[in-house]
Amino acid sequence: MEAIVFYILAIITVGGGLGVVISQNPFRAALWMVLTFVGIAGLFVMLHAQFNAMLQLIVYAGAIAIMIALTMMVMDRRNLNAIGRFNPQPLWAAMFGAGILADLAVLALKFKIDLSNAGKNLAIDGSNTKMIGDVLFKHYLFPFEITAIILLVALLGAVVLTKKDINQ
Amino acid sequence: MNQLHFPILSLITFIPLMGAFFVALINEKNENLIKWFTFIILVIDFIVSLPLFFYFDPTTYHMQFVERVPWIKSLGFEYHVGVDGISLFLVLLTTFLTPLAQLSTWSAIDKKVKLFNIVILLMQTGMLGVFISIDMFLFYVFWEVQLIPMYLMIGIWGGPNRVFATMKFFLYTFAGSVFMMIAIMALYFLNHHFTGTYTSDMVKLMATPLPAHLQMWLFLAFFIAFAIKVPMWPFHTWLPWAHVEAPTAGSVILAGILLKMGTYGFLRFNLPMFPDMTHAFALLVIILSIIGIFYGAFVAMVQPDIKKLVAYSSVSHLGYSMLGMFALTQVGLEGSILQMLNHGISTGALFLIVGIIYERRHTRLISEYGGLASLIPVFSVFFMIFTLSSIAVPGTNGFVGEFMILLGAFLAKPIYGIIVAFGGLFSAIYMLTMYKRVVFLKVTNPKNLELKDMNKREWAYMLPLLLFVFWIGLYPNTFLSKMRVSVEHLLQQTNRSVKVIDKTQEAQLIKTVVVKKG
Amino acid sequence: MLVQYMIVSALLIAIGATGVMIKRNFMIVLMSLEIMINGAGMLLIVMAYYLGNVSGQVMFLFVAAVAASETAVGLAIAVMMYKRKGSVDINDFSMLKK
Amino acid sequence: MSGILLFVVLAPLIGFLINGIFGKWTKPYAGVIASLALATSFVLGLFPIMSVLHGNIVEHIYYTWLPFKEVVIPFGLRVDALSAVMLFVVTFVSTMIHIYSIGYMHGDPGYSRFFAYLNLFVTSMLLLVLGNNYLLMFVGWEGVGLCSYLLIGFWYEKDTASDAGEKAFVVNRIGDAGFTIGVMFIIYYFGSATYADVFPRAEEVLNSTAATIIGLALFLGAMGKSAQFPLYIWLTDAMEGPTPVSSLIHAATMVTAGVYMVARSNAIFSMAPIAQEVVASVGAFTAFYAATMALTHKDIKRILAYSTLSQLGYMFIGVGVGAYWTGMFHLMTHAFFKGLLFLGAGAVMHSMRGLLSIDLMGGLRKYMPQTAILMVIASLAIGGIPPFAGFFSKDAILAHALEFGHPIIWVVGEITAFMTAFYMFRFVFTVFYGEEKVPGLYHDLHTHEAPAVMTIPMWTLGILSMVGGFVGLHIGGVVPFEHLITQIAPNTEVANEAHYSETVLIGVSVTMGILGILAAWIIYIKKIITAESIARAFKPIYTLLANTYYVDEFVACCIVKPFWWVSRNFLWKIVDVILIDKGMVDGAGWLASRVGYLLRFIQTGFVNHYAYWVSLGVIVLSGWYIVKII
Amino acid sequence: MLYSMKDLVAIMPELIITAFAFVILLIDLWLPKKSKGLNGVLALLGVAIAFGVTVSMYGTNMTAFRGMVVMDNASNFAGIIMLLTTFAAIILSLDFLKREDMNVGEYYEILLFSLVAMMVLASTYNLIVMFIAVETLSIGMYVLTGFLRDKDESVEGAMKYFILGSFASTFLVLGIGLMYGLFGTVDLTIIKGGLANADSLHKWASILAFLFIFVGFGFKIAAFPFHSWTPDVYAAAPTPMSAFMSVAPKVASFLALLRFLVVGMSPIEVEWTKILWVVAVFTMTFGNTVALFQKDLKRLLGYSSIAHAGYMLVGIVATNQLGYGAVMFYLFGYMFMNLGAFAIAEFISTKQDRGTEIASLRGMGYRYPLMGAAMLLFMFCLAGVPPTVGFVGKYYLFSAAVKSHLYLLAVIGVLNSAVSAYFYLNVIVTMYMKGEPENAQPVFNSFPLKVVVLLGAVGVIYVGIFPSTFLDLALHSIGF
Repeated sequence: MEAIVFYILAIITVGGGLGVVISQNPFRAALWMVLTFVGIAGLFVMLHAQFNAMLQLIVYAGAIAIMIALTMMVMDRRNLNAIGRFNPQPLWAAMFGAGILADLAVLALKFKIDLSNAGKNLAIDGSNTKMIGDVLFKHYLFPFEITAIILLVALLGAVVLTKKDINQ
Repeated sequence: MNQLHFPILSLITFIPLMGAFFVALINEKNENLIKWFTFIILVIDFIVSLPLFFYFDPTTYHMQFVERVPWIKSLGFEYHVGVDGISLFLVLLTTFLTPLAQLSTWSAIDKKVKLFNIVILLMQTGMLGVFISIDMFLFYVFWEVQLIPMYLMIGIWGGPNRVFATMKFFLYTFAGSVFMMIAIMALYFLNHHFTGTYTSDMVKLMATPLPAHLQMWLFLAFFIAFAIKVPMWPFHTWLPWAHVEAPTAGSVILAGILLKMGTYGFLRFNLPMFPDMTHAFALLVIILSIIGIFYGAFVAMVQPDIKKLVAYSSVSHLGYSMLGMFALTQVGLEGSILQMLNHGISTGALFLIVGIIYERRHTRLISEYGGLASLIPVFSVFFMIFTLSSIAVPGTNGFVGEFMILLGAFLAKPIYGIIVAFGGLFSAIYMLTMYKRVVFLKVTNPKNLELKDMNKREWAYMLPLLLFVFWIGLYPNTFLSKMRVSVEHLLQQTNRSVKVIDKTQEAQLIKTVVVKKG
Repeated sequence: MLVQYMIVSALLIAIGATGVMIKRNFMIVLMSLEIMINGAGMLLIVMAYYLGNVSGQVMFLFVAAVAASETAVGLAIAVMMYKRKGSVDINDFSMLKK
Repeated sequence: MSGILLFVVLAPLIGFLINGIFGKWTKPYAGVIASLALATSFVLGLFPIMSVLHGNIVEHIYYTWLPFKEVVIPFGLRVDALSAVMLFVVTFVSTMIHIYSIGYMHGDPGYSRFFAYLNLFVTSMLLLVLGNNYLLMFVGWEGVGLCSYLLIGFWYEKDTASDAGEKAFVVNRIGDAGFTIGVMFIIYYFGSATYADVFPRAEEVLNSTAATIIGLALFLGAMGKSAQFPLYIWLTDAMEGPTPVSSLIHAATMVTAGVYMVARSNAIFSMAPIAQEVVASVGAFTAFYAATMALTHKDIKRILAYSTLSQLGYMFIGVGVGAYWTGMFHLMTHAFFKGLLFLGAGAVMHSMRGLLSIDLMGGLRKYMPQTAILMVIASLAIGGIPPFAGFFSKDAILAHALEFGHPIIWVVGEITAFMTAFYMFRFVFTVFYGEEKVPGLYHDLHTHEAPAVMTIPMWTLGILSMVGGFVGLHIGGVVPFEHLITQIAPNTEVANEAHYSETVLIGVSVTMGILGILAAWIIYIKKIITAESIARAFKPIYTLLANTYYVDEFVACCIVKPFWWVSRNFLWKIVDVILIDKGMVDGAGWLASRVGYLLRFIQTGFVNHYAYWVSLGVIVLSGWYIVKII
Repeated sequence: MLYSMKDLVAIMPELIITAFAFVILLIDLWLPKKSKGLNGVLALLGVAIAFGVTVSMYGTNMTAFRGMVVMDNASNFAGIIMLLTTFAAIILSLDFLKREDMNVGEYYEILLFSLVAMMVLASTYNLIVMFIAVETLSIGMYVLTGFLRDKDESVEGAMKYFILGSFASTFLVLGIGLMYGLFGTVDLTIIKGGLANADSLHKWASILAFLFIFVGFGFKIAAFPFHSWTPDVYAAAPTPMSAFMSVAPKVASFLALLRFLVVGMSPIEVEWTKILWVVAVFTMTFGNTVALFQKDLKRLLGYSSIAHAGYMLVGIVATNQLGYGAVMFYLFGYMFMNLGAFAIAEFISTKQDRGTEIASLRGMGYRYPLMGAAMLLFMFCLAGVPPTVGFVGKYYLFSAAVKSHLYLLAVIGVLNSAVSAYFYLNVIVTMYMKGEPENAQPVFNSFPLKVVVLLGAVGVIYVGIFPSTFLDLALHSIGF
């Protein structure tokens, strides 16, 4: 049962990814991307990462996808669609992609770790969120703070790069 | 040991540097002041360097006038300078030749006078540093430093092809010397490996036992750096370029002093540090030297450009020096050192001579001249004397040096001496043919009719050279006696027992060191 | 199941990488990058599950935040590109070379 | 005595310095100054010579010139019998020629320069002669070569003169190399180059191979300086110099240095029969060979030059067969009569405004009676007619050659003697006798007898040419000259010395000389057989001789030209410029730049290509380990 | 208490910088356009104070935030270099921004935040913190690269940098994920222990993980083949930022790489030295040979910085204290020379023509003797000719290689530096040996810029001749 769900989700995820790469229309690609994110979120749920799954849905499938879509709205649609599907020499790109895949696949197949703890310790009182919060603020406070900075920098950057008249 | 109780070597090395600083402060427009100031600085430098000669103790091979200040403590590098009988005269040659070279530029250099004089002063510091360094790291620093001013000198004040020439000069020498850098490092760590202390004192490093496989590579690394600098055949091709394009003073210093760094390096490093390899490679070096002697002469013969001719003759002359050195006999080694001085004086003078006519006619092509003897007799006489010195006519300095080298080579293996004895034939051919075409024959080029003979300034810088031509030629003992003991010691070092060690010996040695330490 | 999860992750990374290399449209390249980083981030979650160690999930949070910031900047760059040349074709931006 | 000896050498040097440095101001007096310097030298030189005649050896070391560890070369002067003869000849003949030059060079723009050079030459020559070691001899050796170079090229504006000077120097350098090698061998074996150290120990130190090597090496030096075959080629060209120079340097003194050197090294040569054989053979060959060339030449100075070559050959026969004194003897007499001949030729040239060809001359006797007489005297001397000086010395050489077992050389020598007499009198007869060949020429040239300042030295030499041979007479069973020289240079002991009747030998010699003169008389005075008809009859030989065996042409086209061609087109333009410089040196740079040029294409500017490289990096780096595990 | 004041002390300099960034952020809103210069001054002030604090804290060793932050000599030393670089970069920016009419507070804010990120990167053993820091500084750099929005190149550079940076950082995440999977932690000190006891398969997997992480770092330090962005971005970015990003991020990345390799990956030293050996050789060869063909000064410096990364990798490959110290020392020296050279690049670029063609240096040695002489020094320094710090640094790097008997590597390195001399010298040729142009181009005559150039020159010479103090600092800073 679990395997079936996994495979369905995996197919959704990977298919979405392929869709992004293959589609010429960026809007369609965005939709494929959302599909991938949803699939990933599903996988997260299977991996007892409910919090992350929600985050995935909200941040990626929601915020980011919409952000991208909105940005594209600003641009001229015809221009966007007129861009060629692939770069010249797509075969090379595909080859390199396949190479990376092969590398990672072999790695995955050979990857052996102790699986005795699989699925344990991922929740306090059945709540994954609580667990994450606990660990985040106890152990990962510092990176968390830095993350604040990164967001700020991104914000400032986005503003400064796109503001119409910078000196106003 | 410093018998003078004041840092004379540092003084002579850094006076020019200070001078350069002050020259930099003088207004560019005030060219006369700059020239005079620079000249006086250089003369002061020469005067300050004279005590080296008078207080030099010829009875010891140890470094004299030593100064020793820690420099980079954590790595054991020191500011450690001194001279012995081998470097003494090279130091003096430097302080002697540079003011003359500078004097020759007073009218020849008409643009960027200030920069030029700064460059000369910096060069002086660099060159002196090379000859006085005992610390290998310091040596290497100076070795590379002096490339910069020479690079600028050729590049800025040179002839039409100056950029190519100066690039070639710089890159070739630089590429060669980086090998030496690696070798210095390797020696340094080997020494540490065996003794447990970090030092780059060349005297101490000489005692480092060397694993068999490394010794060869180290020798070759030093060899390539010095061979390019000398320059030995077939590493010589930068030299004609550099000489032809360089301004007169540049050629003088290049030929007179810079090339000596190569031969000096051989004496200082290759011979005493890698005695086994010195013996093993002696034949190769000698063959290269002999090729250089003849090849340089043959190619010099057919040059249409006087400077190029003199440049190729340098290849030939320094071939002698190398031959004498690797003959590994006392007389050969002394001759080799003397030949360095001779070459500095004679070839330096020849470049000055070429500079004198170049300044007047702006060409160095032999075919442009002819019949100068009747137009500018004094010049012709000077030219003749230095030509004779260059082809080693007895009575001049050239003869003493060349004969010593011949004899040294001969005593090592008669066949060397026999072959090279014929070298004098070809040097006579190229020098005299050139002299004939320039100075003798009829005046064919009307432009030459306007030529003026040497002026007082030119007299002033040619005469001292003349003095040395005959001094060394007639009474070389002044010079030989001071280098005798050092050369003897060098020879001992070179002939000392084999110290190639294998793995077990190596382990043994380290063990004793460890035991000693704790 | 670890292998399967890792393969999915590998596929995502490879697809994303291919997308970055193969696409001309900057917007889609941006999406490919998202897929890629998600694929890599997924590994953290997978590992967290199999190790029984929640840190991986926490780290994914950071990765997600980083990815979001990157996207923001990326979109800003897209806008700049569009403003300059009226196009987001990355091949229109290849003046700097050699 | 040491001071005097030093001053003998220094006097001309001082003259040189005065004329050399202050030549501009001393010009009118340059000749006088130089001659005075020489005269001083000559007079002072008489003191040590007297001392030597009393059986002493004057030797003094002034300072250590080259103090090497392996060998110490002092600056020392030594007068023994050998050098005394040389000292006398050099200073005396030089003085004469200096005086002569005052007149001859009068009005030349390089007047003071000329005398400066001459003085320098004498200084060098004296060093060569008086040095007490081989190195010092070498100093003089090279010094005279240098002065010869300068003096041959004295009229440097003439291409031929400059070329000739250079040629002389360069050819001499070949010999010098041999000399150097010899000296180095000597130092190698003896640890010294001082005569006093070397010769007494020669027998114990050297074996015959070593002696042969040293001997041959030294003889190579002698060949260069004394112009023996095949290194003689410079000497004829050397006639481009002013005639006093030819007289002094290329006849009387410098060219005989080789003979002196071989005689000086008698201890070594005596141990090396092969070397001696070579010396004698080369000498004999040169004597004959040069004489043949002298037969046909028309340039008066060249005739004399070939004659000099020939006579030098005789001297080498003398020293080669081991009778060193005979070589020295001929050296001395030759200095007198050949010096005189050249001076005479110079006088002719002087009055003929520099014309040289015998075709233009004839009957000069009327205009230049003194010169004519002197020339006849000298020719008789060289032709070996008793009682003139040449007879004694030449006869001594040939007699010893025969006695010491070299009959072929003797035969060659006699034939050469015939030729010598013939070509000398050909010269004398055509120039001084007969009719004017070009009517009115003498009148136009204002041909006249040389001034006294020139004739007096000529007469002096002429007298010596007449009486100089008497030192070779048997006086009370002893030949004084032989006695003198053999103290220092004893004859080589020959195992089976042959003895011949002296009268017969003398008879043959004299006959040869007289036959030669007779032949010349028949052809050039009586014209019973004209020279032209002989030339026609033996056309090939005549052409060959007239062109001096085409040796110069051969050297030019087969040695010099290829040598320059190879140097220029192969060594320089191909090996140096293309192979080493462009190929190796620039090639390395080119390689680096090629690498860069190719690698540059990585940087295409397309961002996806950049991503390729990142991917490639990932794939290759990790692939290495992936492959490892698979 | 999970966290205490002590934790804040450990990140004191970072805090100060952050605080100033916020101050600028606030003040900027109210500043009139005329007095926007105050932003820069404030930024300078912040950097100066942070510098003072860092120096005063030199020698203290502490960890904070549960081992996430380490303050040791290395981080302080790197901090000093980065702060100095930032200081200089800000000075270079003062007039530059005014000229470009882009004098906005955001510039300094982003710069300072990036600086914070770098300092964090330099002072942590935690891979995830490293990742976040890398990303923060990268994002800052993307923005700063594209800062001149009206310039095509600038946009292009930002785009390229962005795509490639994100691409590479994905691999970093991948590697971190694998490490995490293998050892259950991302703390290098713990990973080291785990790795030491790992079986061969684990080791193998961790080598791959290491490789993926190395891609991320390699990208930042511009190691071949992850270098491609470097020349384009350096050419595109505003010159002060090119100067900044050619030094500061490299310092941080190198130190992080050192921590990662030397501490975390020490059990697989044999493997990573092999990889780095190859990478180092390719990196320097690529940088040096391709630079032979450059006509633009900033691009040239971009390739040169690739090459220098190669040299510094040699110091890491040497795997001895001397090598690590040499890397730090080299970075210290590299700061002087590169800042100076970039400052000169700024000097010759004008508002109208922002080009930094080498050709426009023609005759500069005479028109601006001091600037020319300084540039001469920088070029010789970059080429590694004494008596400059470039030589001393290279000497130590290669001598570390020799010490570890990596003769071949050292030889390749020095040959490379010989090749590199060609293009550095070519710059000097242009300045001094090509004569003076007839109509001299105007230059960017900014006083602060000249100050930076001269300070750089003084530093290059002074540290070159008296390297002892700094070398000791660098050598002792590496305490791991």
